[in-house]
Amino acid sequence: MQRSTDHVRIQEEDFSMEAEVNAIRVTSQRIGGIATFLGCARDFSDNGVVSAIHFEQYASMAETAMQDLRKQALQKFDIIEVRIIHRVTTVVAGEQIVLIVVAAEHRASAFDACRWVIDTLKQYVPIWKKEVCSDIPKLCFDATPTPLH
Amino acid sequence: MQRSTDHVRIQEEDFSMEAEVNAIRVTSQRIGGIATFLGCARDFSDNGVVSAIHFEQYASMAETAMQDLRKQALQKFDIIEVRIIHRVTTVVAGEQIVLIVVAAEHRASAFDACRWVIDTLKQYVPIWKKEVCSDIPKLCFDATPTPLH
Amino acid sequence: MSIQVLFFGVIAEQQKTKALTIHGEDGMTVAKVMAKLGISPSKALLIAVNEQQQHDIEFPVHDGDEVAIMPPFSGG
Amino acid sequence: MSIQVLFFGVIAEQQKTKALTIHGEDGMTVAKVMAKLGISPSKALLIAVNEQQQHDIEFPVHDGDEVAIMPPFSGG
Repeated sequence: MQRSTDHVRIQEEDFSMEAEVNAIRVTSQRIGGIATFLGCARDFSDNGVVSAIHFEQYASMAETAMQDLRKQALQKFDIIEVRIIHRVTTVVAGEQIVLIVVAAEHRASAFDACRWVIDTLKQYVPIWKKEVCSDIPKLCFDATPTPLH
Repeated sequence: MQRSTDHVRIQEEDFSMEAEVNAIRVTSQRIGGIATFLGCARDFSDNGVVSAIHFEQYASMAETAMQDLRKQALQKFDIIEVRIIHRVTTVVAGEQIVLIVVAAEHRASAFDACRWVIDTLKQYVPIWKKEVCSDIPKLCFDATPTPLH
Repeated sequence: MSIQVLFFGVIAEQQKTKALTIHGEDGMTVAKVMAKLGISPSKALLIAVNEQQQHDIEFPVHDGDEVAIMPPFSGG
Repeated sequence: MSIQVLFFGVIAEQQKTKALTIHGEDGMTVAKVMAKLGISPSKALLIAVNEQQQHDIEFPVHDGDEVAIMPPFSGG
């Protein structure tokens, strides 16, 4: 069971950026800078107009991968804390998808780590998006269709 | 008179990160990523333990410099919106000082612009901090004392 | 022995299922599991065995293992 | 002519005031304004004339101008 005190969460519900940032901010007065990245659902992609995005996960593996991502970030960068939240549900354009929060004594490390976490999450965590395109009658995939056979 | 709808503000009052981010988020469904930087008051510096930080500004020039900073960022980077808020008051350790919010279609531009804005703000906007150090009986300055005479 | 195979994203749609069980010899490779399912090896496919990503399709699987065949991740 | 001079941060503390008015010839340079105040030019000092930062202390000032003498900025 994931709780709002957990630094790594995959959840259906929306999240409050302020609550997530404050949860980290109050943990240490050594924090000089907090860099965040908030990913939102855009209303377009290479496939055309996007009316919604559905996210699917390989639940057990995704949870482990995100925990590992946090641990790697804490080892790799001179930072104090990292929080990673990813929604797995259907979101409409404008809605929040993913939030990375990195607190550090100095801003350079906070920025470096925040960017590394979101870049690496995309490569490393088994979550997939499927875009629902309103100008195409069928569902369309974000990723290049994978050749089978 | 500055209002919460203004993208550039220097103010005494604290701010709500979520309110500031949402004010930008609702303006465009083209936004795919929002990078933020939140600067907080640390409880230490090179001068020792810091119990509070007082900020002072050259008000008219600071306001113009921050507006100019926003315009430069919008020209220089492929981004949708920038918001810059700096408090000018006395803050205690743990409190919020400055917030940069950058919204873009793609995360790389959002990160680049956010980092550029906070780095440039420190060089470009006439605001000064004075640290109140609790282990030293007198006020101490963050900046190297400027030689006069 | 039996192996649980999981499909995700476009692979699940193409396989028309999210999971199935296959039977074979203990120690058979991931490549052989894929061959049994009629899936050609491809750099565009990601494989995990027991939730650990495996880049070598000659990786052997054993009774009770869980093999996931996945399209490129696209979260975030 | 008269020039309004503003001091900030540690400069204001050293000058024991935040603002004063000085008088002189029209077109006098920022360097001369500083000399009148007993402030030596220094790379650690920033200068603004009418809210525009000026890097050349030979910049001329005119009646009614506002000259700011500032320590390095330290906001953020």
